[in-house]
Amino acid sequence: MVATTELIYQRPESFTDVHTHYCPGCTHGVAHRLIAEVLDEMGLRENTIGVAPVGCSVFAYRYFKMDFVEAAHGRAPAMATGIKRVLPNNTVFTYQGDGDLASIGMAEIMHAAARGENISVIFINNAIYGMTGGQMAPTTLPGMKTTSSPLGRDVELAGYPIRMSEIISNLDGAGYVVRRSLHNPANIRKAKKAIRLAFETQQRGLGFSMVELLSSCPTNWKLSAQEALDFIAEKMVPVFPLGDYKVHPTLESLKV
Amino acid sequence: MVATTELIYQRPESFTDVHTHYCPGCTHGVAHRLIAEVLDEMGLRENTIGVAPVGCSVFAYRYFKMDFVEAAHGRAPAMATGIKRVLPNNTVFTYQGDGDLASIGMAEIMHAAARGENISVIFINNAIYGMTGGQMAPTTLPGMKTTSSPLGRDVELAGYPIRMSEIISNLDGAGYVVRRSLHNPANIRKAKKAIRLAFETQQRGLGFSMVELLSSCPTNWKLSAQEALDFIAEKMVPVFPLGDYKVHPTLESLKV
Amino acid sequence: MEETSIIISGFGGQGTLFAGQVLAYASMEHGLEVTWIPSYGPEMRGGTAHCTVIVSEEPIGSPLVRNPDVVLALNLPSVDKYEDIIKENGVLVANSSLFNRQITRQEINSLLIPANKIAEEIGMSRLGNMIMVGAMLAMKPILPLDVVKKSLEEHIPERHK
Amino acid sequence: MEETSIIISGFGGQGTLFAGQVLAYASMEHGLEVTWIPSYGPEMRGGTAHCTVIVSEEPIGSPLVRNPDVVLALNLPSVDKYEDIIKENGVLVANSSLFNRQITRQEINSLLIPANKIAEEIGMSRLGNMIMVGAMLAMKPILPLDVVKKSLEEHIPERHK
Amino acid sequence: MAVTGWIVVDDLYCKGCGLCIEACPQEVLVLDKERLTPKGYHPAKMTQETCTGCGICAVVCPDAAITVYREKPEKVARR
Amino acid sequence: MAVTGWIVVDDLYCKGCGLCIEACPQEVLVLDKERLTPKGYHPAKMTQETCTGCGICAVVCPDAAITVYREKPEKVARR
Amino acid sequence: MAKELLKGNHAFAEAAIRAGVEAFYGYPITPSTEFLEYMSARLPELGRAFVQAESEVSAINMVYGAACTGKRVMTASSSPGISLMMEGISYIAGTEVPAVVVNVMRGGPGLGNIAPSQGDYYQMIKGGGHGDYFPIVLAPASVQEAIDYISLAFDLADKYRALVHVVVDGNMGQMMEPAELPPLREIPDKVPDWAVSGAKDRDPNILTSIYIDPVDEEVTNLRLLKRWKEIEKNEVIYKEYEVEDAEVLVIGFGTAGRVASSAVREAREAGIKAGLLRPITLAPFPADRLRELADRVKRILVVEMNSGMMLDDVLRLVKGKVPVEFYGRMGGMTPLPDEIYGEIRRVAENKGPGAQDPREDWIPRLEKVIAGEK
Amino acid sequence: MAKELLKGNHAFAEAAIRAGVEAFYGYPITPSTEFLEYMSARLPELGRAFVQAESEVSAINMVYGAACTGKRVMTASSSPGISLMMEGISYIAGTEVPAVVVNVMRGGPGLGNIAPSQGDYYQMIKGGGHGDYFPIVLAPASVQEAIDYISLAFDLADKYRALVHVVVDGNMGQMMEPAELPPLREIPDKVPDWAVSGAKDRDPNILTSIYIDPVDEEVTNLRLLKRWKEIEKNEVIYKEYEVEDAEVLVIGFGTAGRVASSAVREAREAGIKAGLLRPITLAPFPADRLRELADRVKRILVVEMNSGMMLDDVLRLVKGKVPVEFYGRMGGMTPLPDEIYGEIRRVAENKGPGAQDPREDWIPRLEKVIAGEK
Ligand SMILES: Cc1ncc(C[n+]2csc(CCOP(=O)(O)OP(=O)(O)O)c2C)c(N)n1
Ligand SMILES: Cc1ncc(C[n+]2csc(CCOP(=O)(O)OP(=O)(O)O)c2C)c(N)n1
Ligand code: SF4
Ligand code: SF4
Ligand code: SF4
Ligand code: SF4
Repeated sequence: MVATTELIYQRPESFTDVHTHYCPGCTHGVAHRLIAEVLDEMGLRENTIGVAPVGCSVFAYRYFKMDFVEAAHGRAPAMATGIKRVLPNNTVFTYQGDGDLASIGMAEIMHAAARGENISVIFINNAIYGMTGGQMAPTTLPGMKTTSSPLGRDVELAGYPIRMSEIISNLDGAGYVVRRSLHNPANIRKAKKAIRLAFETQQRGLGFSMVELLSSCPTNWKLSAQEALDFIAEKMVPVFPLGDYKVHPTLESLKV
Repeated sequence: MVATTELIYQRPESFTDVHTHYCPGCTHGVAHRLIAEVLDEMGLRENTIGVAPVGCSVFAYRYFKMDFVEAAHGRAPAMATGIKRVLPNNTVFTYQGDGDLASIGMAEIMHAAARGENISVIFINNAIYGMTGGQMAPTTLPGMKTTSSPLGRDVELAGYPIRMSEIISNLDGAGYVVRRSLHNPANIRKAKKAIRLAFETQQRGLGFSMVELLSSCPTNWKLSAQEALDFIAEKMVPVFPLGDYKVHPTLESLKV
Repeated sequence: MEETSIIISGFGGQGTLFAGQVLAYASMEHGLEVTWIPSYGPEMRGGTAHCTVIVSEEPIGSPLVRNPDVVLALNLPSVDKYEDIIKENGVLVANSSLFNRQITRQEINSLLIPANKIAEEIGMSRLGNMIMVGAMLAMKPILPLDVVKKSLEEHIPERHK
Repeated sequence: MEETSIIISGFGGQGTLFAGQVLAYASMEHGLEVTWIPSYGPEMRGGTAHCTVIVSEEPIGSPLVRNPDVVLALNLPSVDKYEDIIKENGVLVANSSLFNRQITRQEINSLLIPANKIAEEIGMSRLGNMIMVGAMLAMKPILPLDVVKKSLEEHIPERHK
Repeated sequence: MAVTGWIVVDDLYCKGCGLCIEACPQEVLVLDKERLTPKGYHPAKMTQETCTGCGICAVVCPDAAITVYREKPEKVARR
Repeated sequence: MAVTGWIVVDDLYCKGCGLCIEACPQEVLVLDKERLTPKGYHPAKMTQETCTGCGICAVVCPDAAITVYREKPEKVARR
Repeated sequence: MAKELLKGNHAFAEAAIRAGVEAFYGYPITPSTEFLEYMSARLPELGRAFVQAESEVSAINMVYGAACTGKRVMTASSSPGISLMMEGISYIAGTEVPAVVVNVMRGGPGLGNIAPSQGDYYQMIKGGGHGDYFPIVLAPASVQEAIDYISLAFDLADKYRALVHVVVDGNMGQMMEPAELPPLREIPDKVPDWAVSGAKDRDPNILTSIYIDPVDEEVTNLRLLKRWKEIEKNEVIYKEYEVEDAEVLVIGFGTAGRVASSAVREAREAGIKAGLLRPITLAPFPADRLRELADRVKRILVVEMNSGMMLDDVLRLVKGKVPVEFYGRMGGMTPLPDEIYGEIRRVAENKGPGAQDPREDWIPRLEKVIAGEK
Repeated sequence: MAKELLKGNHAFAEAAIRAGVEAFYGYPITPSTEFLEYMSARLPELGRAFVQAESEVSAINMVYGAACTGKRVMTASSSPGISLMMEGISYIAGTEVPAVVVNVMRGGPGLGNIAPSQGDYYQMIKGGGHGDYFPIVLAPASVQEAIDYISLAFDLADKYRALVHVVVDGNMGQMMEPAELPPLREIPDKVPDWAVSGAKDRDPNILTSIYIDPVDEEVTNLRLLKRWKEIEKNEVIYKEYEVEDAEVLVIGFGTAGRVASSAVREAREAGIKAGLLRPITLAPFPADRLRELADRVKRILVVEMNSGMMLDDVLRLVKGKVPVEFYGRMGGMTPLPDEIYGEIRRVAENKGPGAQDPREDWIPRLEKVIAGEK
């Protein structure tokens, strides 16, 4: 009897060979990996144009082996619209944090969805502003301490967390809007499937697609990488329920 | 037997003696009147600060006998926030059109609601940009002809109408969010009651309040004043269902 | 012929801007330099609308003028507004259908015509503005009538035919 | 004493910025002019953090310097980066716990000390940075040791006590 | 005896949009084609005595141009 | 005979975050305290032979630092 | 083609279409709205991209996106809308992608009014956005010029991967004049090698304005600056009237310059040796030409529809060689020929040294004018 | 009070609090974020208003609102964030309400980087917003100066119902220096008569920037301009070092000016007659003082952390009386004393006429410097 060696997993094609600047254990990296894997599987790398945000993922373009542009803070959906309208046959996606998408970029994301722009949005919800050093985000949990809510978010003064997936699912232009989490293997697998469906939505011209991903920020949460994942499971999921908020009928039939 | 004369209705105290610049039959005027009547009844005129938008109601401050500021296009909720936070005991309201509130001002209205700002918003939805001469609004009906959708709004290219009340009711900071219409006496009476409740919400510090009013634009719809009211009833109400989208429990008990 | 400046003024619905455009088209057809500039802004503001037309053989510098050579006043507010600023020996054509007062300035050539009435009589109630233009040309023949007629026919909106 | 410029450099977690602040506080207490300026920006970028401290008897112009009088290098990258730019006859104190190479420049006064090791020995593993400061002061007594000690005690974060 | 009422339309505000005319359940209102307001509109006016003073015209008027009165019978108080 | 697998951790990418270690159902991973990567981290490494090649470590790795292999028994095809 | 009677905003829009614009992203605002309205009708029928954005902030970022694809793209707005574009404009400049922005200027500051103005000169020329960048700024003065220079704007944008502003005032956007449109240009189907289009059979293209290491940013700033110096050498455009023997040199751009030409003609008829320099490229400014003229003329009169903005550039270049005077109208007022003629007469007779800041003498004069018009 | 060792951004924020700021509305951005963070902790405990707005657009409009109540209000941001505020800033100026805006400048254009820069000079001084308005601009160069001038900023804002910008670069925001804070001021409870507060026992107050009739807008523009002329007369502030007998006059503001002071000292030690003029009010610019000095010195060297912006104002005022040279670092680079000292030496020896545009000689010199630093 001979034995053959099977390659179970290797680094995706759509990645460059660059060491990322993300903090150890930050699940921005997982989100990146899933996007790269999906684009590999769909064979879209050479057709794709990514739009990087301003946020910790500002350098995303260093890590993906594909054309990329760098948007102004919050404006990625507008920039993606500008691109997609003149290059309708390209795959265009934005990658945005919660400050970028839900705070300064609220108008742009809402209207991109309302217009039914055929773009895919990967929305990283880590309940905080990572890049600038841990200020409050619109998604920050009530009572959560940040550098701009030092006593914990006081909902009376600073308001309540915004649930973007629920809100955007109200817009008729949206074809696929779901929330997933990156805190363990099972959820990571579900997240990947969702990202696949988002790009399938775009491929089929079914309108705007967004995958909201609950993601960790060990550094600004001041937790270890693993503790941060537990924080997602225990603290974030209850406030941001995982689930499908809008799924275009055509997609339901789809097997991926 | 003698008879006494009873005064059934007269022009509200909170109005100035100025002839408005609105087109004949435009229900901006009705909305103005209802606000003035409510402020009269609640005795709030001397305590109120209004925030006028950029839109046909840009000159609202000429018609209300109270302190007023004029906001930048879409930013009335931010301006109102700035005022209310330093004058918490004053009554602060914004008056905004659909271009102002739902298009350029999307981020500001969403976040004012999310923060639960104790302000009241009167939102005039007339499905069009009046002041600038009849361009498409986010609320323009599918297929509706405007000067920037000359062949009728093509939802594939220009997207779908945005239903703000439904969307804002998703925000935990919102205390009172309803949609009413100004197309006939019965609905006008309901609208007034809603405006009253919006200000009651603010008085009681129950958070953000908004009354969306379906309103006419005979000029840019190119209809007579009465035809325009019929257009609201027949064409707009089906797309923008009237109703209560969020009512703070404390208000339900309230008798006005 | 040297530069002639014309202001046409009236209520929103009276077709003042269109009348000016007809003159502008005609001037162009006739090989003259011309500029047309409206009072702009949200129509809904109501009140009077006016436009300034400058016709000349040379390139036109300013499209605006302080003291016009000619004024077509389609309503009373327009007469009130422009009577005093018309150039010496200038022309004022006023629509007497909408008011009844005398023109006070003597040294200008003024003409009162019941434009609405005439227009209704000839069954073209919407063309009061053109009646005024015709009258003006009679007094100050800056353009051949037929050229203006032609440009009217070419540019009049379907719904008015 | 004329102006002395000090750069303290190391990995993010090594307390380089704090060490500089302790010097700055001490200088102020001692009645000297002082500026402290960090390399700033999102910590998460990782890599080395450094700060520049300038101590002087006169008002300080530039808070930045090209060729520092003194460098405290808490890790190898810092030694590599600064060894060459130290001023002639300047001082280099390097933390030999994190590397083992020689200092090549001869005309500067260099001192290699196993700061981490020493710190652990005296049971204050977090204070390797201060060990370096102490060593520096021994070589270049710009401030009395007790003044620095005092400012350390006053400003050290609770959790480090 | 039937309650009777009447309205006063203020020329300063009325724009002759006609909404009150459409709304009036008694159909007692018309636009006064004889008169022009200072702003150049034909204002609304009452034509008959059958106004009940219900105030619906005032409810729909965009320009708060209407004041509504009603006459109410009443016993004379005894000395 | 049990299917066996193994992984290769790329020093260029690994940041020693330890998530793979927590995730591995076989608990065959640890951080290599002896070694530092060029970026100055202690990388993950395998300690035992009981890796099943399930790939879970790779699923959780934020830095795509892990390559997973599995050995599969197989009949020799007859001539 | 024959001349047609064209409305400014419509003509500008059609000119852009003829020049091969493939996308227009904008938001309505008086007095530039007809520009957007025209595009909303024409572009879809040509199969090109039109989006009425939710705001000017969004519009300029859509432009930014399309600019990264190397396609010809533009927006048009008016003063307050342009202010909202400042961040995006700075990004476009920093990323070195070509784009054309039309500003139909109105009275300001703030909401101001919708009347014609030139009060955005600083904003458009000096860079209202953050950081060191250098937009090319064209200021046509007739519908025909606007048609011609909007085409040029796209060529310059592509040639230098630069941001090009076309500034006109409300008069220009609203007026009708006979003008001739160029034929519809072929849209080139080759993509510039720097543009994003999908990294097929080539390395990825990255377009960004971030240079986190100051050393790299400085190199970028230097590249932009040197490119600008090139532009200053190559692209200056201006029109002159009667400057040969002029003693009084009038300088004005756009409508102000055009109205001034009537006044200069009148002055010449009255025997005053007046001449006009009308810059068409406000940036790069016709600096060399102005320096030459400053050596020849006796006095300079700057005429603007603002409080004296181009005036600063003139003062910087004239270096006190001759007295510089100023006449401006503000807030949406357009100066009329007789006003400027009066100023020319006054300047021709004035032998005084001229104030350190010419606006100091002008303020009381303007106050008189305003009182007179009341 | 005794001196404390204070971090720039924290000191600025505390200074504003001591000066009686009643509301801070802002949005995080490096390198000004600590300003907001500090306010988020301090203001609520004082019962004053703090809101982290959803964006800078919203933040400036919140400031606009609070400014209309006559209370002291401010925001702080950095370059890209400031660009987003341009519309709101123009509205504030047009409505004539007092407000203070702090810009901790970083490298640009676009996203650029977070390193210290002075590349927003044009934007802050010439008005990056639309229309004719005139902000007061203060440029402190030490933590102590920043503390002092932030208090002054509020006083000037109230005195003139004006917009006051305080510009510093990233260095200033991040550095620590010993400095003394003033005592906490009483907050006056009387409301200015123009402010909105509810129309009780008085006619309504209306605050707006719309003047739909150009005649009214022009009167407003004139009022703003005349007020500005007042400010130019009354509020100029600058610092000087060794200018008495100076032959080489160095001009720089903020960090560049401060670094230059070291270089000037060095030059003096080397026997070069160098002096420094450091404007603290960039607007109003110390024009008269510069004109005087220009009559005395032999040569001028302008030093900035940008591509030569204040340089234009210097050239305009010097009017070619003496050659003006330029040395700048860009993109987040801070010039060091030895560089500037080298420039002073060079300038002291240079007898040439100086280029029309001093930047032309500078570009190749900078290229050498960059090459050398590599
Ligand atoms: C106009 C503007 N405002 C503010 C900033 C500063 N800034 C950069 S990233 C960021 C927020 C980042 O948070 P998030 O979007 O949640 O992404 P994360 O870093 O958490 O991944 C901010 C406020 C900026 N670059 N531009
Ligand atoms: C920044 C900016 N962009 C655009 C405009 C032009 N503008 C004025 S009002 C308006 C929209 C008005 O429509 P809406 O808000 O629906 O109010 P309405 O006039 O219909 O009552 C626009 C686009 C402006 N004044 N400022
Ligand atoms: S700061 Fe937070 S979000 Fe940013 S890279 Fe580090 S862990 Fe990830
Ligand atoms: S344009 Fe429309 S919205 Fe505006 S006043 Fe006229 S009818 Fe009313
Ligand atoms: S998860 Fe990846 S990065 Fe983290 S320790 Fe394991 S291999 Fe290294
Ligand atoms: S493949 Fe499975 S068993 Fe092997 S190391 Fe990874 S997680 Fe553990």
